[in-house]
Amino acid sequence: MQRITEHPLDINTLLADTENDTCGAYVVFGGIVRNHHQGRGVAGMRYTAYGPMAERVLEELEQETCERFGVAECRIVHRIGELGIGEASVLVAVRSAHRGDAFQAGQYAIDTLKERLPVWKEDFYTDGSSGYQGGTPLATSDAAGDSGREGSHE
Amino acid sequence: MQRITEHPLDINTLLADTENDTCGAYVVFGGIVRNHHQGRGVAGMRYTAYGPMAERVLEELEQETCERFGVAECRIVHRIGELGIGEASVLVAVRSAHRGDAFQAGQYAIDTLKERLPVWKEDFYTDGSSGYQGGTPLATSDAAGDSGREGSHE
Amino acid sequence: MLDVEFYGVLQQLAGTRTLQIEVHDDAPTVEQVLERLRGDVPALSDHLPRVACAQGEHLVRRGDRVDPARPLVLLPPVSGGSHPLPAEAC
Amino acid sequence: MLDVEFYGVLQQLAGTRTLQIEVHDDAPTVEQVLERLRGDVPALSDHLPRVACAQGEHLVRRGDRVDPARPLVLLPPVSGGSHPLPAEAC
Repeated sequence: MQRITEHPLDINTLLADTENDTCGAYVVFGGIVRNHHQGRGVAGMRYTAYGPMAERVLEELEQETCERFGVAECRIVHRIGELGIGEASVLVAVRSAHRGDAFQAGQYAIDTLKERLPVWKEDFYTDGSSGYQGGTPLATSDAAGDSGREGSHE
Repeated sequence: MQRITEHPLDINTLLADTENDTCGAYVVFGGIVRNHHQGRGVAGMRYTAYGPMAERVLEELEQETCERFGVAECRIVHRIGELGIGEASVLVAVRSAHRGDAFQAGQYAIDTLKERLPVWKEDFYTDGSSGYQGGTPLATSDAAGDSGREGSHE
Repeated sequence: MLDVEFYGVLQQLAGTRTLQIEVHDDAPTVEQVLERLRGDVPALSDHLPRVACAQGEHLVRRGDRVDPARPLVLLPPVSGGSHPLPAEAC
Repeated sequence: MLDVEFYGVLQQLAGTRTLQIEVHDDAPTVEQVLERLRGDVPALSDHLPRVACAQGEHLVRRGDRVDPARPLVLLPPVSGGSHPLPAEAC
């Protein structure tokens, strides 16, 4: 599976890709399109990515997560294009010998993804309007490391 | 799905059973039969449960997990009978508005299951021997709360 | 007579899933039943401190009275999930 | 000439995905290109402090020299995963 893909994300594929008989635990995180955001009804959304960098960022994050938490397997996929309510925008799968490591590693992977992955989301609201969401400045911007996120742009 | 079942556990069923459009995150934990235990090769295992109490314990743990962490959905299933390497013995699914809650709630559910659920595992080793595994004394035993687990019985 | 049911390693040690034991009191305490078992099935005695007891869906404490109409269920330390060692393991 | 590519909200603000800008230096710094953009596309200027830049697979810093043979890519704050607010949210 490509890490950045326009196709629906499949948890079974992710688990098959990470099968490992030495592992007693897996943790899968799924990020799902919700029907509301900051009090407004959401009808759907569109994700775009800067592809050349996004694939590399996810591959490196998988390796970093495995090394940092001593887990055997980590696989991350992120969807782009238009998504409806209830669809998965991101899946993270971690497999490890012990469950505590798997939970920590899974949380690290999704937390870090949100700081590093060049992906942007545009909300389509139920009132017909749309807007790019604010987010986290990447590491080389002047604002990198600022505590506040910027607001939505509409 | 019954919470205690002899049938293979299905992550898709668990996710379908917990679908909730208000949730932006899910975490699924899977406990998997490993091919080794304390340095010995494992060929498979058998789980048995005290059924009348086990169903109730899981149902209460789901409710407790939702209330304690403010998560919208929690569903736990545990398999009994004979399992081969790589098969899931337990699945925990949590869905919540925010990801941090989902990770914490999932870990709490599996940690607490291991202290409360009347289920026992018997290992079948690759050398032909077998043995019940040690475990955690339940709350009303004299030894409840002792820090050490007992060893394996073979 | 009272039915006693064994689970997990206790089945192996007792060599049976159930046992009928004679009780003289109408409603003995859990502790009294366990004391009686200690004599009847010596192989269990090392394990009894780590054993919890249940009737139906609920755990009963050592001092609780046993309802002789229902089985007293003996539950050794539990090991659900996946492999439990070391302490952190699943 | 240097190709500049916009992503996310920057596309909307610039009204285009790519822009060609004239550069007088053979290899200007990222900062110099952004300064030039600030003049050419005033709608972007409030956003530039939070913009990161890349060439190919890698981020480049403000003081780095730009390779004029490849596009300079402008990346606004990222919002992968699911909804990000409050800070803890996914």
